[in-house]
Amino acid sequence: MKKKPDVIINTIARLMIPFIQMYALYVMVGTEGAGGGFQGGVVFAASFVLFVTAFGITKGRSRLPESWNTALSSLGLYFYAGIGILCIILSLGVANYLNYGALPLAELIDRAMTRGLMISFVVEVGIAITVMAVFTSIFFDLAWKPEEDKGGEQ
Amino acid sequence: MIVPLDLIALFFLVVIAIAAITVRDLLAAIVLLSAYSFVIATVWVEMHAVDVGFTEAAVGAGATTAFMIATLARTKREEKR
Amino acid sequence: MKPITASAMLLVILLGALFIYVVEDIPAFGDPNSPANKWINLSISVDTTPDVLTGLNDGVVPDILAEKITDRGFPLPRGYKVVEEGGGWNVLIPTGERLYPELQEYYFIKREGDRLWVYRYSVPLRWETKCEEEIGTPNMVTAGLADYRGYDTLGETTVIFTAGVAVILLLRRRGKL
Amino acid sequence: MIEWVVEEVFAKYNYWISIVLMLTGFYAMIAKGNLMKKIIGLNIFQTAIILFFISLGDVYIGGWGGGVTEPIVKGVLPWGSGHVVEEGVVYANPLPHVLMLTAIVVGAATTAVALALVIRIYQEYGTIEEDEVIEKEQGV
Repeated sequence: MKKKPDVIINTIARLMIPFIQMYALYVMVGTEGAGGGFQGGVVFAASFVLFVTAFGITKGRSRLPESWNTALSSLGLYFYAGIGILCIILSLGVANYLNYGALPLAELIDRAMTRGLMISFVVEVGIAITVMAVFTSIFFDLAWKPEEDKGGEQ
Repeated sequence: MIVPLDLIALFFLVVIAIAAITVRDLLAAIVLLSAYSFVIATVWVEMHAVDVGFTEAAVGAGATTAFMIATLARTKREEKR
Repeated sequence: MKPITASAMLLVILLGALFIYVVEDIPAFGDPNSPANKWINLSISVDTTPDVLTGLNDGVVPDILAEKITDRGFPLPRGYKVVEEGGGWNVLIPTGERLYPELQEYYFIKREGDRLWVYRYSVPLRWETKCEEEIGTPNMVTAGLADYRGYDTLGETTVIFTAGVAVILLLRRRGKL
Repeated sequence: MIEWVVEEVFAKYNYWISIVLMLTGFYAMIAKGNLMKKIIGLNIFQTAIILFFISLGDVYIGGWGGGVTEPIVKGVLPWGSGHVVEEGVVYANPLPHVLMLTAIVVGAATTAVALALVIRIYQEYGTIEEDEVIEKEQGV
């Protein structure tokens, strides 16, 4: 079914979406307050839900293509698992998996600071990317009616 | 925790839960579940679990409701009987 | 009433009785002095067992202390040395220096008169006092999520990824990906 | 008698409410025929268990809020320059928070998988009522 675009909804969505995404970035990076990767990723996915609600699903899919979505959902997991393997490699096998304090960065600055930096800028961002991509993908798959799809339907 | 606020919120929680599984219209049930998530997020923030309340408000009341409404758009809205 | 409703009611009533029976034994929540929120202490008399102190000074865990600790179901300290500190505290620290965890201050021993008190940190107390200087974030929940229980969170992220793949496999019925 | 009621019944009100919610969700999962109602019951069950765990982690000293704070260290310098936890401040137990934080997100993901299964069942049978699905399965 084809709906006519609503001016109020479109304008409000255009106004809201950048602020929602900025808030999501604020939540996901940084460890000073409440929040973290899970919450930031879900709030970021909520901005795409708002986009789909306002502008329709085909336009939303063209903004965030499936190939991007598939790549991002595994990229975040690779961030997280890769920093764990990097801890083993860069400490020459001394440290355990996911032991951020053993990275060579800890010799330059404080060890606690290294762990905090790794948590807030690698681990949380990795979690947030995975959660954002997976939740967006799930929402698109659940909301996409096959009769609206033109190409490739069997 | 603040005991009177806690008691009021938990009482509303039970009422909303029973209403959500009793009501015939599935869209109304989903919206009641969203309200349930918000009330329980309030309860958790007031129990000093800020992160859990934040997560529940984002995931339970936001994402799960969106998923369920998207599912309802592709299935039937009315429950039988 | 349909038979499914009746059986569900019966099951709910039985389960409710079981839960009420269980909750009757759980202590009331919110007690700041409960064992989960404080340290637990065991007392040993020095006069009746004088070999405790000599054993501690030699750097081995005495038998009576090990017995007391294992009776409570706690993990046994092994390979420890005793460090003298001010205020009558002897702090047990593991001898093997590991990168992680940095300071495992699980057991404290304090002498008061003729009795020897053995304290053990509860998990939240250790968490609250050491989290800031170990990890450098003020938010204890984030520290626990990403560092102390990092394997757990990695597994949860994998579960979310798997859920996304499962939804794709169930619902995507188009030719091209 | 009054003391017993106050100490045993009223002081554990979170547990009782948690049990009531748990049984509500359990009843919905068994007795309701609609699959969406079953998923709603599953969500209520999950939140009831999380409520139980968060209640275990809370600390109550007295008064309105009474000196207990969230597990976030207050007033620190950036990057933890030897700051020690203030004396006399009681924090809520952060361990149940960590466990339940991941449990909520994973619960949402499993709910999404369940909804995808509901959609597939509707595509196959044209209904999401349990007994009609069984009828069609036996009829065909």
